[in-house]
Amino acid sequence: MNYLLQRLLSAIPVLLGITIIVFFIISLIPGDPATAILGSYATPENVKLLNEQLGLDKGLVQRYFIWLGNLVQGDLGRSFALNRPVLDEILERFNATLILSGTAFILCSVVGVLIGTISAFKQYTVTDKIITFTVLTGISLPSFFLGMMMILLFAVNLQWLPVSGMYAIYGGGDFLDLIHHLIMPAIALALVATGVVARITRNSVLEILRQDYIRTARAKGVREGNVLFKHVLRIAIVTILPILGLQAGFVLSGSVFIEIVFQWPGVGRMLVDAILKRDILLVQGGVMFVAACYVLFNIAVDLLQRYLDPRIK
Amino acid sequence: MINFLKLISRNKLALFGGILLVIIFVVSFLSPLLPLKDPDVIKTSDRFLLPFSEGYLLGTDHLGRDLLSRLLWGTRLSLLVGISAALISATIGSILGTIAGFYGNKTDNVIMRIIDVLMAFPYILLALAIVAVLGPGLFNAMIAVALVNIPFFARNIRGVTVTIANKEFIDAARLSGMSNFKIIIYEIFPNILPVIVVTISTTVGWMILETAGLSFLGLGSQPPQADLGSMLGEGRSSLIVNPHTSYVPGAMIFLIVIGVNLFGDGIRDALDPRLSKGELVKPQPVTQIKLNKNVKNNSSSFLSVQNLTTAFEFDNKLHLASKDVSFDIKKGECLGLIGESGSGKSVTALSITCLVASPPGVIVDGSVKFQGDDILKMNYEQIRELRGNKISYIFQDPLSTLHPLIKIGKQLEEAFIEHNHQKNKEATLKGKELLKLVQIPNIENVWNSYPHELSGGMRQRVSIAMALTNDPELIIADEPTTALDVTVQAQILSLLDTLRKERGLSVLFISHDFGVVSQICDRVIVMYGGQIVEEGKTENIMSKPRHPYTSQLMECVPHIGFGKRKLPTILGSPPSITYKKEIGCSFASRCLFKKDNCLNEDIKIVRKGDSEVRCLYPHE
Amino acid sequence: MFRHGEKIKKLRKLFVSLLSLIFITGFAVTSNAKVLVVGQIAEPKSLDPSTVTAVNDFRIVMNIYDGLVRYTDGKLEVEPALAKSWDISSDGTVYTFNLRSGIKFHDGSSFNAEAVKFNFDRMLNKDHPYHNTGPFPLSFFFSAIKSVDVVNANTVKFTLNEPYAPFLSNLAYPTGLIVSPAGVKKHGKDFGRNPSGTGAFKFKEWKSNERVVVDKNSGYWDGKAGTDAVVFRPITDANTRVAEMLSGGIDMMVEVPPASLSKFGGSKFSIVEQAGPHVWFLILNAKEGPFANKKVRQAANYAINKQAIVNDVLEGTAAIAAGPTPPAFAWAYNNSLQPYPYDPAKAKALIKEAGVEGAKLTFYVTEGGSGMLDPVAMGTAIQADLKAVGFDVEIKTFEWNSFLGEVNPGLEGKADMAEMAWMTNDPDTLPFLALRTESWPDKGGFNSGYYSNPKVDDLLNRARSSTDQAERAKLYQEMQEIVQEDAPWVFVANWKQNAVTSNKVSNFSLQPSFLLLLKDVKKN
Amino acid sequence: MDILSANNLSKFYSKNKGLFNKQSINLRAVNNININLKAKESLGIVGESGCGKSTLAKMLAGLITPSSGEIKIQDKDINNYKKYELPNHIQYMFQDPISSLNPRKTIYQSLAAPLKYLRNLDEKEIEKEIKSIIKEVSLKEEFLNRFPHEFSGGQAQRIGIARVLLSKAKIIILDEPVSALDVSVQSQILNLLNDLQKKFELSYIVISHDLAVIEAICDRVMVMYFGDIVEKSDATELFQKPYHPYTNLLLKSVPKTNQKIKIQNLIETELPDPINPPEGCSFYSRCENKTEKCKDLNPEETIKENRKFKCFFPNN
Repeated sequence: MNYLLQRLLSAIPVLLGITIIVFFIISLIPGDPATAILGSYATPENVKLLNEQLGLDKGLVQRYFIWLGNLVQGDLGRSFALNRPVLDEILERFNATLILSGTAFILCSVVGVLIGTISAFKQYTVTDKIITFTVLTGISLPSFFLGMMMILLFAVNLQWLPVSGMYAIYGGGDFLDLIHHLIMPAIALALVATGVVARITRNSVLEILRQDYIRTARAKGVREGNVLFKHVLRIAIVTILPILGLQAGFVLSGSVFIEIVFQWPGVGRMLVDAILKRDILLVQGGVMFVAACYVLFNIAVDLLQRYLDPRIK
Repeated sequence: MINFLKLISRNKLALFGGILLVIIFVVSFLSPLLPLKDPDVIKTSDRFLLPFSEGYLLGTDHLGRDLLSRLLWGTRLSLLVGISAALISATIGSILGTIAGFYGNKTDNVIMRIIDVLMAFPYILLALAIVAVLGPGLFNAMIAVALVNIPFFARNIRGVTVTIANKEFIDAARLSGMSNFKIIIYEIFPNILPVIVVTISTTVGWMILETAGLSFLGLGSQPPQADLGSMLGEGRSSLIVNPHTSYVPGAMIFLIVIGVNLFGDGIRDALDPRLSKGELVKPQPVTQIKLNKNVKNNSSSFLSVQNLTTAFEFDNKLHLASKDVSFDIKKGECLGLIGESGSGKSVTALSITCLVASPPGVIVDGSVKFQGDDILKMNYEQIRELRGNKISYIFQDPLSTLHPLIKIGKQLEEAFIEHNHQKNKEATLKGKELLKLVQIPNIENVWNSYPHELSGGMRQRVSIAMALTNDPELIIADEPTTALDVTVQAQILSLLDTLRKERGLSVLFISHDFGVVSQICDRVIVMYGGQIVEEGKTENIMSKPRHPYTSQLMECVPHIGFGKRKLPTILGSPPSITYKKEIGCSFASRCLFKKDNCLNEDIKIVRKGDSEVRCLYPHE
Repeated sequence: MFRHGEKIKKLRKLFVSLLSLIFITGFAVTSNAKVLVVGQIAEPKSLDPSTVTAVNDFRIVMNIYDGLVRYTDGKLEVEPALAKSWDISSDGTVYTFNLRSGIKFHDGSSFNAEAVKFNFDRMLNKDHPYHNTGPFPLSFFFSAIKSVDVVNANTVKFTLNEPYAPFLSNLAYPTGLIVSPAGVKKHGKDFGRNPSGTGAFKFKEWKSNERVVVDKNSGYWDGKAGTDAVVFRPITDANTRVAEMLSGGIDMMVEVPPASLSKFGGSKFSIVEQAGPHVWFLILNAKEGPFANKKVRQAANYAINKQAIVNDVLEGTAAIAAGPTPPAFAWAYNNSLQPYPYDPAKAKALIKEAGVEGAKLTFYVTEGGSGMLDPVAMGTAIQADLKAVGFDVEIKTFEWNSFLGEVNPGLEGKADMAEMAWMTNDPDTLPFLALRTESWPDKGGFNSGYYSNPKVDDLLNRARSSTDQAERAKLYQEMQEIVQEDAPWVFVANWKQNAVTSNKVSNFSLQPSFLLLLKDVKKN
Repeated sequence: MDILSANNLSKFYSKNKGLFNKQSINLRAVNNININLKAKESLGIVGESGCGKSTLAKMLAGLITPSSGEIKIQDKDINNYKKYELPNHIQYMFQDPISSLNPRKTIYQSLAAPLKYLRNLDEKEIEKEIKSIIKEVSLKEEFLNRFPHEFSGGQAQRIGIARVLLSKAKIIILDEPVSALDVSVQSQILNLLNDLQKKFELSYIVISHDLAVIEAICDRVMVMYFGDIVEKSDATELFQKPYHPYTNLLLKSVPKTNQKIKIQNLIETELPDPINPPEGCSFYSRCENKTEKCKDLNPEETIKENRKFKCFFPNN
């Protein structure tokens, strides 16, 4: 409990650092939000007027602290470009990102660990070689390219799966419909991470198999299946957990591309647009949200690891 | 360097990756010299020609430009960008990581917090923002990709640096008068360099993908310049109608990245010392058995080991670890196996139930008859039934031989459940009974503890209890007290001795310590260089060693009560395991009584007085 | 070991059945006959018509709201809508509209003269209590309005500062659509997310990045809509949009990428085309650099192979532009105008004459934007053409909004040329905002290339205040000739907008106004 | 005169109890120890694992900063030495001979470091010195261009000794100098150390858990238990006549080749909790001679018959 609090508190400077970096980098981007709001008809005069209205004529540091003050009160401000409270927009989209990245993450963890373990346990067999090759292929393809290819094959040519979106426009909306829409983007997103996890799992399982306690288990006459599931996997998961924490970040980042290709209504595409439109408050809010999730997730991973590995205390 | 190339080429996939990369590199870097069309010349009437069209080997793109030419020029650019980005982030990341890892404390804290911040930021958005600030263009995209990857390198290198900074040779360097800066440059850097190289080799592919991703978002190279990412981006707008414009750059990215990955794996493997030691090969549940000849073993002893020869196979050469080892153990007897490191004593002990890690272990000869059946002729299931059941083991360091993440209780129950097909309840009862037997106080507490929560002595008692689970008939104890303090050692030895006598167990006791062996063994075997050199009753050997090795070794063990003095020694050091066939006495080079014919032929073991000795000139 | 094997077999079975389950549900998705799904190019910014500027947003709001007037089907002429009729004072400064009665907004409130006044006051009057629901970037369309007065519940009077010819046309533009005052009062700044108008469809839901759904307005004054509902799906990626169209995920898409048109040739789809008032051009920096010389500007017009761009790069979805005014404004277009021919030799000669051979040029290109067609490919082709006549052109690409941020303040000191495209509702708008001396960027206009010709200024000012169309036409035609000769721009293309519909969709046509009207569309 | 002396030397490892608990936990490693070493003397420190002997050794060598107390070398506080001057006076030899050599440097490179940085010799002198010292430790010159992993433990330990000697320091701390070596090699190294001590007039502090090793090489012995010195004595006397019950237990526990195992009483073998050290004698729970007094009072150093120990009820 104490540890949890400590970890949560230690996340604050990290989050603060993120806000500073986001705020100042975005402010350095040439052009301004007023141009984006006014569109093609933005005259320099109107732009100046609007910037004043939006409070953008104030100093950078001053604006940052105003924002920070509001944040503490739970107010993320209003998006310039969407003319809508940032929090509303993020909450509406974040759900979708969470579903996509979450599924991809679970997919990459479960499948990655599983095939990595199988691959190690069947080292140098045909199974091992097939897995190794598949994994290599997976980590060598850009996810967006893969996504495009999948659309072409499964959606356009074979018409097995829907091209894009999260729910069917009509009739859908239930869980199966979601799964149906999720298959391609989740797989495209998970593939690289799965490959990475599988490779690392394979290596660490091989290393674990050399450990003295595995010899002890074998000397006790433990069946190989149990050696694998009770002894090897236990340790493997503990060693792979931090890697999984890192992969969560990669998956979250990769979802930007996937959301674009599959028109997934998530936060990634929104943030890309927001950065390009210099919608500072939306970027700030969105990135804070994503980063906070990542940080929280990693705290959860840490806690899980402490739970699984009693040696850490 | 040549060695390194050899190591890489041993791995066929890495070789394939390397060749693939070399071809791509050579062709793309020669593209200015090749008879290619100008990659930027537009001929809109020839747009979207398919591959193998006349004059266009790979077809044309949406403006009628030659795809082959653009592909090669683009590859050149993408490779340059990917490699430069990797080098930039490796340099900065490694410097940060090394500083954080070496100095630790506050420096570490500050740097790592910053790294945390950068890592929590979805990298692609960070890259996007950086490009937006710097303006579009391939160079800026490269800078952005390099920057966002710095945290990755810094984290990796920091981890390695921390490990190295805690090594003793760093303290040694400090004692040699080196300043921190010099230590980082001369001591740490050479050791992290391989890690940096490996990380670079595995990330170049990733960087190329990332730059392609930025180009995909339209922030990469500026027209008409071609790089693989922007080609893919351009091709994508006509993906459905003219997929070849996407396939061509897509396939090239795939080939480069797969080449980099395969080759990177090769480099990693070649630089990883564990691989050459076979540490990343899965050990089989049973040692590989490749018997050369059928050893006759008519012994009716409880355990009879005949001509047991176990080798380690490296580079297709057999390094013999134990040679022609033969001995019997009677029911209820405690046999000591004594020898220095590399004498083959542990290998012999593990070979009895085929527990030598394989690869590299191979049992090449011999017979191990246990209660009339030859273990070396059994299948895996039969051997498994013996292990932990009729024959059980106690190993040296209980911290590494007990599973660190499983509670003591669970580990104790396991052997019972595996062999009796009974449920947890009986197993728990049995386990607790055993803990009582090995005189563990506070059983409930220990039952729910993890190994690291117990002291060394406690852990070793747990190991003993575990070995006793299924009422074994033979216990093989491999240096069970070596890692313990003397006071604890005395207790463990006493416990083992009591249990053995109470239960009529046979024990094979392996040790390097004459004192320990003589305290509990009935009979002693002395091993040297993989062979048995002397065997006999404990008191006979202790009082009257026949083999020069035994006698010299006993002399140079320091005993208490003789004060500060010059100690008797044996010249040289024990032989290491090699694949070379050596004739004659393996101790001859260190022997004080060596004669010319000692090296002429292999020496047989012969009876001398109460003992058996492998020596032409044993002590009288 | 054996038991373990069995376990694996069982798992495999489970996995296979799970997979098949997922795929079977996939085939079960069939489209609902009465709902039309439209593939949009982007997420709308807002559904408050007064605040939006993008054609993409117009396509939705046109179906939710009505204006006082509207464009006649298939033409750029104005006809009555919420106003039954109107009178214009002889000096052209007072417009009096007679409104239809009994019309209700979707939220149940009544449409009347007060509502009209509310709408324009909100946009134009800085002190209006709901002015803060803006900004209203296109309010300058109505900057000529001095006051809006309620005569009675069904009569409203607009008083202008001066005669302003495009006024009615501007009223028909989306910026002139009438929103529900009750809705604005209720939702304030969030009205754009909770729109309420009088249109043929009423707003139902908006899920970010997923869809905007509008339902049939069964009480619509001008007949009921042909479909029960329309779903607008934002699909930013053109490729995905095409894939959705091919796989039946959407019934209709607009702005079809030229390269993929050939995929829609079969009987399953039909392609709809319509030329509109669009012009795609290059702004040339007439203030400094090589293009300060008229000869060099003309040379650029000769050097660029517009034929190749229009026929190949754009696959025939556009025609060569001859001058600043698109032919879609038929009454104002100068038919005698001939486009600059593709003549690199002549271009070279002119360049030589001007003594700027081998000049280095900076060319601003955007990645995409409203009406920009295929800007990167077109820019690359132009770059190659200019290279052929000896110019060394460096392209800088920008995302649309950054691009506007760079170009609108003027090219001086930054670039020699920039891509641009305009879609307007009146022949006045583009030249008035982008060719006059008074519309240089520092004076609040869009003349980013600093073109200046007093003759043109005069012609435009006169045309704007005339209420006689024949006279206006004459003035515009003269202006076109002068501008073509002066070549402040490279005139490249006039777009024929296109759309693809599935064969289930009928009774659909595109409007020259570029607006998307879906009321009469049926889906079988 | 003492060449090295340490007074009231302590080392605590502190750790905050928690985020909101400013009170910190002190892990006791070394507690208030006094040591003195005379020139040309070898002093042994013996104790079981976890008793703090390695921490003590590293503090003396300047590798760990003490929590309190002072260390003087040649009567000068070590804090008053210039930054890289200390290694000229005191050196430390590591337990694991291989891991104390940089795996990526040749032996020559490793040996050259102290000459270059501590003694500022030029290349020629360095080569000369290395060649001569390599003979002293009975290694061949051809070894110089090899890497550490090519050596056996015994050879590597000779290299370690050579490096220590090259610094010209007179005080050498030997941390478990032979425990990683095979029995047949142990005695070679011990003899070498004895010879070198005479030849170069060195002073040794030898740390070991092995009483026999200590006896073979040391003039004086200190027995350490739970961060404290419980007995100090001349080596010969100590091994013949241990006063402290702990010393006695250690001696008794050493297995001897000429006797069978005795049944041991299962008395407590655990060390006390270093976070909560006991009030009284830290050896109380394992002691054969304990009384109630020992539980509450920590014995001070007592001198009896020229022997120093911390016990109320000594043996003999």
